Amino acid sequence: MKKFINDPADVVAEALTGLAAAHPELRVDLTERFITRAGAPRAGRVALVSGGGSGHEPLHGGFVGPGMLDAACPGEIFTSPVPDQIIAATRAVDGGAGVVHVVKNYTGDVMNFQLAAELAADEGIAVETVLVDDDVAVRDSTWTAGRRGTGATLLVEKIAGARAAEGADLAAVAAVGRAVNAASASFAYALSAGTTPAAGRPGFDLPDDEIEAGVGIHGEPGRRREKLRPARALVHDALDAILDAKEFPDRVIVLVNGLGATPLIELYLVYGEVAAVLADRGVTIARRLVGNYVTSLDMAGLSITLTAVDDEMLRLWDAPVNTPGLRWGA
Amino acid sequence: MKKFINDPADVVAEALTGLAAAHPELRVDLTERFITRAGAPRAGRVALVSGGGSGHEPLHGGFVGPGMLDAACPGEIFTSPVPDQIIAATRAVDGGAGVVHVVKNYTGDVMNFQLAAELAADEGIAVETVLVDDDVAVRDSTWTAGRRGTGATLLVEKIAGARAAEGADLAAVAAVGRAVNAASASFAYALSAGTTPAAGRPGFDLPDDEIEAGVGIHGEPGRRREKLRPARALVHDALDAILDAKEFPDRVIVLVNGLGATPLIELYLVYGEVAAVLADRGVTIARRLVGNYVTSLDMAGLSITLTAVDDEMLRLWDAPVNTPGLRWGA
Amino acid sequence: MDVALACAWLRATAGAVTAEADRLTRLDAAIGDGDHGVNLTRGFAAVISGLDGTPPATVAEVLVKAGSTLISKVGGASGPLYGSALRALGKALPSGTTVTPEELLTGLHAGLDAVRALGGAAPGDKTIVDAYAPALEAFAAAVAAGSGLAQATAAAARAAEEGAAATTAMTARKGRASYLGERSVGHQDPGATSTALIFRALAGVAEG
Amino acid sequence: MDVALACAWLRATAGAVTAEADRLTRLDAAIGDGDHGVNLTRGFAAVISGLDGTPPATVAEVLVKAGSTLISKVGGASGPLYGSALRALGKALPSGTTVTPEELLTGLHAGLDAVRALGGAAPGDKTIVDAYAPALEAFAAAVAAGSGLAQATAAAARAAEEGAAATTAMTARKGRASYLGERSVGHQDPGATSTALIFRALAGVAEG
Ligand SMILES: Nc1ncnc2c1ncn2[C@@H]1O[C@H](COP(=O)(O)OP(=O)(O)O)[C@@H](O)[C@H]1O
Ligand SMILES: Nc1ncnc2c1ncn2[C@@H]1O[C@H](COP(=O)(O)OP(=O)(O)O)[C@@H](O)[C@H]1O
Ligand SMILES: [Mg+2]
Ligand SMILES: [Mg+2]
Ligand SMILES: [Mg+2]
Ligand SMILES: [Mg+2]
Repeated sequence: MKKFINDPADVVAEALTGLAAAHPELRVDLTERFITRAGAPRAGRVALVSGGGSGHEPLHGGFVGPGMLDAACPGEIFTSPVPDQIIAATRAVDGGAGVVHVVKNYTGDVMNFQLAAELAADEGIAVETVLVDDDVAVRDSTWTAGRRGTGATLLVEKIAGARAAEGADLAAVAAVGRAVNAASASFAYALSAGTTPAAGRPGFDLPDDEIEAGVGIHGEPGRRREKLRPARALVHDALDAILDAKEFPDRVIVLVNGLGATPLIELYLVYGEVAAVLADRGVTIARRLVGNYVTSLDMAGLSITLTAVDDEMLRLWDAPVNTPGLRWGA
Repeated sequence: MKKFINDPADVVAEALTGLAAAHPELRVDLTERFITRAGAPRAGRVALVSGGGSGHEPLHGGFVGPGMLDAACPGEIFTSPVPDQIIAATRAVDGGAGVVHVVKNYTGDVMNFQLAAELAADEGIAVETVLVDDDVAVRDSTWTAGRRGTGATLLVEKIAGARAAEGADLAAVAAVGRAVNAASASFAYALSAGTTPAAGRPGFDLPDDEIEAGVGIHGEPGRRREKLRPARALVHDALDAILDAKEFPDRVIVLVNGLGATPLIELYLVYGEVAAVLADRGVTIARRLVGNYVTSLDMAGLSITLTAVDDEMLRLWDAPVNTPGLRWGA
Repeated sequence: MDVALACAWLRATAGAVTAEADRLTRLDAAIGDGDHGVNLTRGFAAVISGLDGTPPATVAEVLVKAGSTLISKVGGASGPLYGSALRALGKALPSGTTVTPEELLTGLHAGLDAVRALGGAAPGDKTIVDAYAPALEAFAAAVAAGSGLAQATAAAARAAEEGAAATTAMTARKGRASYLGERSVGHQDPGATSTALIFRALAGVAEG
Repeated sequence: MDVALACAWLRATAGAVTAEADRLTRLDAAIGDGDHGVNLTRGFAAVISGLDGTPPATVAEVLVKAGSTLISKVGGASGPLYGSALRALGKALPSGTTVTPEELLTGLHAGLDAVRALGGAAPGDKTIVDAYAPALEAFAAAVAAGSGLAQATAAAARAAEEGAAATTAMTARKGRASYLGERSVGHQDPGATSTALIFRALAGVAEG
């Protein structure tokens, strides 16, 4: 394993130190391990808190700021945060109007946020949880942990964050977050695995000519291993999976998201293929985002997310956002 | 080689198609291969044109937009653009006040831009060339091609772009660009090589425990190969090289730049080390940027750039910029 | 079981998960995300460093504190599950410096209930439950037959190990491995494996 | 040399750089950026597809057009250098359908001057010049000794190959390899190597 780190055990703490130094507009609590924007809490405003394992940067810490999250709780790498962090962050940003927890649907994340929400309730803080489960590579079923939360997390955080910024109440902010999730579907491919500092070797091995179709952002195996094919064919299959899983009746926002080690030039090439297929299928792209947003350390791979949007969601998407990882109109 | 591409020969063309689809605010000439902002040329304003081999995205195409470049000319991967592209872009954005060419100091780039500048002169377009040569890993000498242009290119394009936006004349825009370059020094490390689609295999091989110190952004070998050491030690050495090469009398802008496959969490960790060392050395960090800006395909590595700035440069750095790859205040 | 034995159990568990961290992580990499060994090593290290000050006065307190520490330090799925289990176990015990095998049985019951309440897993879902439930059954049978702590915990450990081994053939229906569906078959569950380590650690210290 | 021979030379060069692309790229990867083979393959493919329409009427036009195509299609260092060389070579020739060895010598001189003017490299800098200059010298000597085209180009090709081989011992002082300083020693220069291929292609077609 070759990484720009010191002791593998200190990676998250030291990266937070760097984040704090790099972003004076954020407050990083290095002891309790959470990130808030300067000026928190905002009295009378609903606050958005998210979090999850580290290694997916800029998610979530890079999305803290006006128009998006109030706080983020980074866990160890690929490990959900603990309830202590989440409750501390929730307390720090609660402005009296309640707090929305945006939680990716992984057993660990769900349980830790649930324990924190119970603690918050004990303290009289109203918490609504928005569960993100957009990854259609996993067949949804009552017999499993359900679909994983991946790329749609960015859209939920952006759009719910904009709704909170304009003063909506707790129920309304949570509702739009849930609506965005319900309107989203994602599918990912890995060409090679990422390496966690603690493990010191890639999370999985793939032969030189094989890829993992439907991979998860922690390197969870996907639907199947298959031979590498041209980008055009892969995009076709991913969009088939996405369009089979959900209706996209009207306009969509498209996210072509790099998982870490995939050059931007490939992401743009893939976006070109996505745009061509969607034009064929009569799906109108209202907005799009191409880049590294919900990553998986140094995994070579990408995910495609489609979110069906109405005028209201589009308006909220276009609203100003000013965070390290996403910024416009501000 | 595993990449999200179709035919390796079509990568640049297809990525440009995707870029055009993804950014309606840009105009991409797919035949002549250049990218301009919508609304070019801007009458009476100095225009900024840059370009170079592809594979360094978002540089340069991602820096086209208000406050930064007017046009970018992407060459084949790691190969400078040809004079035809450069002159076509120069023509397309010349608003009568002249054009600044921002050229990274590589023999190929220099010669192709020079031939284009000669053609422009023939057509009566005034061109000033700003050469970027910030990489202190290469010992500067009249006996070599000189230092390579790397991370400082972003700072030159941002600051000269802001100067052009406020209506400065050709000489003034070129002068501030040259001043930024003169005030900049960079040093890079590679943990592993990137793979060009055409070559199909990594540009160099490194043993599992070795790194290339002073690597170039095309995988050019650096000062030496050495054993991997903790990030803290590497940062110390890089800053020694930078501070030895140039004076940084006052405040600096720091760029910690990922070369492609290095996770953001490592870049933040490294920024934390940079901030600690500079605090020790009495160098004040006025602004900083941490992320993937001047990349080398899927190379695992990073570069550190310091630019000594005065009030004027800081003001220009802070001025609004609205491009796919860099955006604030807009 | 007295306070010293409870502490010894936690120390032995810390030793076992640290020694086996690599195996646990490897099992987790195959059908999950490859952090189970690191998670438990970090968690139990915090648990035993919590014992280093003045140790709690009762067995119940030792275990509740250990559970709280796991919840605070581990994260992931295993942190809340093992943490809640130890907390529930401790809370179900009478306050006192020693605990009978019957009382421990009640506590272990409460621990399993906590895991099932929080995680919703049933036997056969390829989780911690598939080692814990048979261990509990064996422990109960041994206690009912009048065995002492050493014998009962040895029976529990054997049953947990068999239960963990049996997960290899199962299709995961909870946790990260459930994403794999049929592809999870053929791999032993990391959580069931660590549960077996925990029961084996208990048997080890109970034996003397 | 007539128009057909000039065209044959370019086709033979295209064939040679395509066949040797991998070697050129490998040499470039060692001390540069690993694109030299791809660059020349792309460039000369464009040159010969430019010949596919109505071929130019004079040797000069053939070579000027080929040079312009290289400049338009290659990029990098080698595109402008080889492109300028061929343009200068063509421009120095008399307009006509054939060219004498003496006239070709003048043209080759102009080509080398163009390379040196644009790139600023001197002999010994580990560049194209280190194959081109000895080739030109050998060609001049042969012509002075009254040799025909076949003999003179054969001598030039041999000298270019020796010149290319001699770059292995040199320290690069121009182009991307110069960044390596002393570390460039021990590697043959890709540009000098492709120059040798170009002269060998000329000798091949001149031989008949
Ligand atoms: N719902 C559940 N109920 C019981 N045990 C579970 C459940 N979900 C996961 N587990 C157990 O947790 C183990 C994984 O723990 P760990 O790797 O530490 O957490 P994570 O999956 O969050 O990375 C699995 O092997 C499984 O035994
Ligand atoms: N200044 C120069 N003068 C002559 N030849 C040069 C000069 N700079 C580079 N070269 C030649 O160009 C070759 C590299 O060409 P190529 O790989 O196509 O371009 P690039 O270096 O831009 O990738 C070198 O091997 C060298 O022979
Ligand atoms: Mg985990
Ligand atoms: Mg090149
Ligand atoms: Mg795990
Ligand atoms: Mg090259």
